[in-house]
Amino acid sequence: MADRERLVNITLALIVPACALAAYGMGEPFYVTLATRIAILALAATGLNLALGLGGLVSFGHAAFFGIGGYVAGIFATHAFNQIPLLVSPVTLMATNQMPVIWLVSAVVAGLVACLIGLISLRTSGVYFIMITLAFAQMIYYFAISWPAYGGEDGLSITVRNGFPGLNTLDPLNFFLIAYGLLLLALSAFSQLRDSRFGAALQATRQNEVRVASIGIRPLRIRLVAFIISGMITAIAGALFADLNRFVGPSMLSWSMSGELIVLIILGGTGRLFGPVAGAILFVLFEFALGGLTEHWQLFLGLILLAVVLFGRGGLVGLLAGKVRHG
Amino acid sequence: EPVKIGMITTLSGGGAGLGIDIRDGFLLAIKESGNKDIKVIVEDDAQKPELAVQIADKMVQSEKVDILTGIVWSNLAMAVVPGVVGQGTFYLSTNAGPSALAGANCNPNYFNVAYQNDNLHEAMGNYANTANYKKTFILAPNYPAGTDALTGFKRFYKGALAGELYTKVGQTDYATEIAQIRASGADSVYFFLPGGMGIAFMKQYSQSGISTPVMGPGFSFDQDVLGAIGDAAIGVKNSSHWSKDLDNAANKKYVAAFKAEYKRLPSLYATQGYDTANLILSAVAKASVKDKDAFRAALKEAKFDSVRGKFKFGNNNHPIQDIYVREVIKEDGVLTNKIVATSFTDHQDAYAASCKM
Amino acid sequence: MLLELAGVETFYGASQALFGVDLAMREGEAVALMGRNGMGKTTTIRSIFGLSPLRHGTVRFAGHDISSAKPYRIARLGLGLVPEGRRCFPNLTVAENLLASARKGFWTIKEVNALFPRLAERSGQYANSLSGGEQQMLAVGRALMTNPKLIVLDEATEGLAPVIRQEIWKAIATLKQQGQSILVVDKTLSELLPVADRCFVLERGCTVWSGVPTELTAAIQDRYLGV
Amino acid sequence: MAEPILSIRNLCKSFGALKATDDVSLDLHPGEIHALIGPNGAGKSTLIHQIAGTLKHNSGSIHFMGRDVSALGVSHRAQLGLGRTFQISSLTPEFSALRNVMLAVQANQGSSFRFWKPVMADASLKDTARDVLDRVGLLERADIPSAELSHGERRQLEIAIALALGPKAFLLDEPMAGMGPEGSKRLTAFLDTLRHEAPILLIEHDMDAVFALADRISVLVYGRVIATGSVDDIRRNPLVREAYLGESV
Amino acid sequence: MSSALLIEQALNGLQFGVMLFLMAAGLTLIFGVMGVINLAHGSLYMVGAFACAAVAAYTGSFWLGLVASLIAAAAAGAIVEVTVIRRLYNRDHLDQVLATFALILIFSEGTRWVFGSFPLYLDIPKVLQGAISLPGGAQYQLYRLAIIGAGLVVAIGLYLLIAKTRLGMRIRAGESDREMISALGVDIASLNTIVFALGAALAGLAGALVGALQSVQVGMGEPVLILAFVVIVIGGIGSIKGALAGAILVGVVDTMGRFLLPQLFTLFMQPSQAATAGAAIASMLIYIVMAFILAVRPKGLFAVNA
Ligand SMILES: Nc1ncnc2c1ncn2[C@@H]1O[C@H](COP(=O)(O)OP(=O)(O)OP(=O)(O)O)[C@@H](O)[C@H]1O
Ligand SMILES: Nc1ncnc2c1ncn2[C@@H]1O[C@H](COP(=O)(O)OP(=O)(O)OP(=O)(O)O)[C@@H](O)[C@H]1O
Ligand SMILES: [Mg+2]
Ligand SMILES: [Mg+2]
Repeated sequence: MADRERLVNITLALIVPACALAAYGMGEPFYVTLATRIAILALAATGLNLALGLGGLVSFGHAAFFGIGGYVAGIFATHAFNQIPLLVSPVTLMATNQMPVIWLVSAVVAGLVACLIGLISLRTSGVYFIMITLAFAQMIYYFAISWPAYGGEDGLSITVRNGFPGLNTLDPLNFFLIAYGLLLLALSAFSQLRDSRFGAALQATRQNEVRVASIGIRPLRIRLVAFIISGMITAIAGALFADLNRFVGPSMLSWSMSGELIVLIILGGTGRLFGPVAGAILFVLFEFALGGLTEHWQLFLGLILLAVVLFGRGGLVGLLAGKVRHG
Repeated sequence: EPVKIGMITTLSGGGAGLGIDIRDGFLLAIKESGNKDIKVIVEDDAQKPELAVQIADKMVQSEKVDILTGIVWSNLAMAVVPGVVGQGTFYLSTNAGPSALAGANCNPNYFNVAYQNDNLHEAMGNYANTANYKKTFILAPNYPAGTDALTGFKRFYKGALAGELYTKVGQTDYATEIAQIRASGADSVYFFLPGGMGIAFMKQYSQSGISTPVMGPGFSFDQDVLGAIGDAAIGVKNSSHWSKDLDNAANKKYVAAFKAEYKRLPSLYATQGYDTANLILSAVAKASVKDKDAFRAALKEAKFDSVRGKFKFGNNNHPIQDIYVREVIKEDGVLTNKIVATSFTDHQDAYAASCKM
Repeated sequence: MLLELAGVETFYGASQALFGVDLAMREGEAVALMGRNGMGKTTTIRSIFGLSPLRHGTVRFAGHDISSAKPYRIARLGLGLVPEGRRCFPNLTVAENLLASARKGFWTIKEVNALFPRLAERSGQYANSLSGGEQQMLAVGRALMTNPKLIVLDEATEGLAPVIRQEIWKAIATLKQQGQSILVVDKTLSELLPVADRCFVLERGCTVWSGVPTELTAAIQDRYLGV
Repeated sequence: MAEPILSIRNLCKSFGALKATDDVSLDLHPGEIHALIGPNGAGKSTLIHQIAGTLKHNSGSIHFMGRDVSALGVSHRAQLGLGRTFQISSLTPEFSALRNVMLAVQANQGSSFRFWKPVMADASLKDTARDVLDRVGLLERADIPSAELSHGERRQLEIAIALALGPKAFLLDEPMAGMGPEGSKRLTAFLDTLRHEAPILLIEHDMDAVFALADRISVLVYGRVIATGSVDDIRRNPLVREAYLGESV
Repeated sequence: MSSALLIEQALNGLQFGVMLFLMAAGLTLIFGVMGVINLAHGSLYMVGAFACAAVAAYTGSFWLGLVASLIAAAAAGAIVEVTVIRRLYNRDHLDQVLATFALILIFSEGTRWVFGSFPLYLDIPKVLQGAISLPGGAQYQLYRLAIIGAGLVVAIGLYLLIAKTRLGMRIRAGESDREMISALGVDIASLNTIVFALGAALAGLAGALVGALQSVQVGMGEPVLILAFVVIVIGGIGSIKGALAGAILVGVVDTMGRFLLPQLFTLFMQPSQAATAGAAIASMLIYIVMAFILAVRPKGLFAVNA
């Protein structure tokens, strides 16, 4: 079983860059962009998978972190482009358009926000948790819509994609490699974390919180740390997503974005290492392939998703690799 | 070599009616022209900016379209247009006219064939003076197009405001706002609530027992929504740069053809689609789309039979056009509009001056 | 025969738990099902009720083949279950737990309250706030309220105080006298054997011994029950 | 006598009008098994919940190893060395028996905030856990997910988890429940040796086990301790016979 | 600001609350009591509104439309339960999320396919048109009063059904342990279909009633969905009382927030800035309230024992 899952994972890991390289070779930059989109969404969902898949924390508000990352990228890019300092008092702070700095800032801001949201939300559980995370995301969403400084509902255009030392981010392949590299990093961190002591405690907390507390592990701390890490990863994905689209807007913060991230995970296989990757591939391809066919493409997308839930237990990875055995 | 046009518009979800009208108007013009060298690719953006960007990338990079067009919503336009025109592709707006693209960020490859977002509201502000309103209550959703709308209205309106309200985007219940209107002692109401918001507002307003007259931009009283509002809309004044009863040959032919083709009356969105297609056709006849400078000049000339009568571009590639005041009437059992006044002639938007082009 | 199992084999997913269980009992009998931990007693009961459908073999009850019937149909034929681990409905009050699945017959809330006065005192309390023993009483009462032809008790005295346990065994004896058929799994042989008319012993998912209690020699007990 | 490890004074807890714990005081000394018996609903489990911290008491005090633990949370008390089992098994269902125990060993060793090293490659966890499973006789079933264990096996796993915590005191809520005759016998013998590792507060309805093991017995009825004493005292106490033991013993 | 206006706004808040309850009522049943996360609730609401509008347009009678909305939504609900939901009871809640998310797409596009892309016309029935004068000089719309009535009837009916009937007990029992209740002889599968259809019918009813006040269009269900979840969660999942209380709280807070916040902000801001800033906070307000309530009472106002 485990070997089969490994095989599926390796295939999934190779298929995306292989397609991207092939497309690049054939002079079809758009397909490289599509692969980049897959990698970025998979990265965002990998972040969520940590909270949702391992920790059972069904956050319906991860768009908040995704959007925060996006806005950090957007705001930095705008300020850097227009040479307007981010802050004038107490110190003058110039913006940079270097991605690593932007990622760091995204992660830190999202981490702080996640810490705040988590401290309040994690007192609840189950559906209440779903809804309270949604509530926080909605607050940020409405704030972004009605906050005129950075475009409100219209969002913020990124005139020139942010840069990365030594690479030309305007080149689709270079940008893809950045996104994919980050995805691989996140996946290996996810896998390491899942098998670690922390991962064991996190997964146990999902299954039986009282039991975990009774052996002397504080469930709240475990969950909070997981939630924060999760939000940080998703935020980095958000920064990349904004750079990919050269645009960030409140729709990145909307509840349907949160929903889409959840859907990606379930589609691919909840809690599975490569679930988000499989989910992102499926979702983006469906959306892309169906969109051109008929104006009623969403109907067919719905039917396909439905078929996947009904007949493919455990998402795509579950379908290919079978049930998980928990060591 | 055929001219490739990519159309990104909203064909699914709640806002689909607008996109469908744009598409239908556009395709009607192409069909009428009989020009076989034009290839139009239509895709649905589902009113999501990210999806619109993805489709735009595909059309530009993979399908190698020469011209993009079709977007309904300002926020989608803001996401798509800067990138597209930056890559040297032409973008012709069939509806959205955000101020950001009219002023400092104007671009020679970006043409707006519809209006600048403030225009219709400005026209209504101007009309409110003519109608001698002294105390108007104004409301709009709390987002950029909403604040632009009220700013536009106030730019020309000379009376006092009985109140100014910003509602929640997507709000469906307006009892609170209506109560405030009642209490304010306003002599008129101006609202900008696009789509379902406006329908809900009008239905509820008409049931509230208030008789204060209502005004709105054409969006809220056009063919796509009038049926849903029902008789409550009769008599309402609204502004538009086009009307079904505009007296010119092109318009008569267009209205009849649209009715024959689609079994319904055209809306202003359909009209914008139709005019955009005709503009492109006129330019294609004059210059090759591959010769960007020549083609751009041909577009800018705007020598085509606009159903609006006269049409020309200002320095910022936004229209200079007449804006009318219409009144909702019932004609042969169908709700529609007739022109009752002209608010502006040769009106240009307020941002043109800051466009360095 | 009231209940008859022949060659029952049951799986949990891919792992087999029963390898051939045979059991037969007549109306009015009290039958004990015995075996060590993990030998398949609960699984046998789940198979009877259709909760863990069998893959091979047959189960017949009161003249019907119920091998592949739906649980609720099986129950309506007159089978009442007191499950292992109580499984009271936590979000229902005591009275609601009793009423939810009640069917017409001798047993009513009044009778159950008479049998377990403790439940009468707790009638409006949610089941998840009951003590373990109270939940156990509730589970027995709930099964009785369906007025079954055959009541099946899976470790129904687990966690009960000795006095109550004696009450339950007395109740079982009374039920039996009234002609109620009973299938019971229990760990305390000293209490179980006096009421049982017949015993079946399971070992690794198979019926390995059956007979009347007096034949259950020390040797057999030692071998299969570890006493 | 030595200082008690666990000392409860005048503990009270009510649920609405119901006094589930009514002025209870009791001690647990090193090396002893202190049995707590009483009718169903007497408040035994409620008492354990309050000691472990899953329920907050209304008044009174709980001292553990000389320290007032009243204000501490569940996990904090567990870290100090309170090892408890649940009356109704409470396990991590997807984890195998082994991983259930490994988690307890991990908690006992201290940090759960280690993000890198895989637990399954961690011999210090695995070997200790296997030893513990062996002690309760569950080693054979180590790799079965706990949801798939039979009821009796789950009860054994409960005890294994408490053991793995290496606690300073055990709080065992009906450990014999669900065990067959063989299991009960073995467990009785096992607890007999366990008391030397840490004292045990033992709730049990299995009187054979209680009488065989207990150094002292407290009897709880309607939340009150009505008697405390040696096995013989309790056996002879007419009140206890009426309220709890019945005619059986 | 006159006190009459304040009273009218309070009444508006109450009315909006009851309307929210009506929209959430079906969800309370399906989600709160049966424990199924049904994201397609808004779609059933839309189905009701479209059925009502279509039949009302065809027959000229709003009331026939109302009947049609009940039938159409109940039928849609029953079909959904039998073909989709039934297979998911024993699965992770997340599978229900994905499946019902898919259903939203199917319902929305299916409806658009059948009815086209333009909003439909649905008006208030003749007898309920117009406003009546309330003591104190305020005017109040008759139809809104009727909605309050309908909401309260539904609330009481649901409460009795869930709390007092055998059916209600079985539904709740099935939510906590399906296997056990069926082993006790209850045909929980059919029962769930019935309950699901009933919940759907309530959604359809709300769609029709509220549709007459709003725009009947594709996508009208989605905002309702979120609001309905908010209402139920604030009240405490599974509690009818809680849902009603939650709905009224949300209704009053939202209404008063929209009304008062911009005025409050004028105290220290320029009017037009105050208008937008006030509106911004007002649009976040119910979420702020929800987060606050859940932070203090993690299981909602009327937490049901579970
Ligand atoms: N849900 C399950 N999934 C997989 N295997 C299971 C499951 N439940 C029980 N088993 C296995 O089936 C076998 C028989 O279990 P069963 O519960 O029937 O035993 P039992 O005789 O009732 O034991 P006990 O006396 O401990 O209750 C055991 O090996 C157990 O591990
Ligand atoms: N949350 C609660 N709300 C109301 N009453 C409760 C609650 N928890 C427990 N009780 C009541 O408190 C009493 C004591 O319960 P407890 O579980 O401590 O009993 P016990 O002595 O362990 O009984 P048993 O031997 O049956 O397990 C019971 O009557 C029970 O119904
Ligand atoms: Mg068993
Ligand atoms: Mg107890």
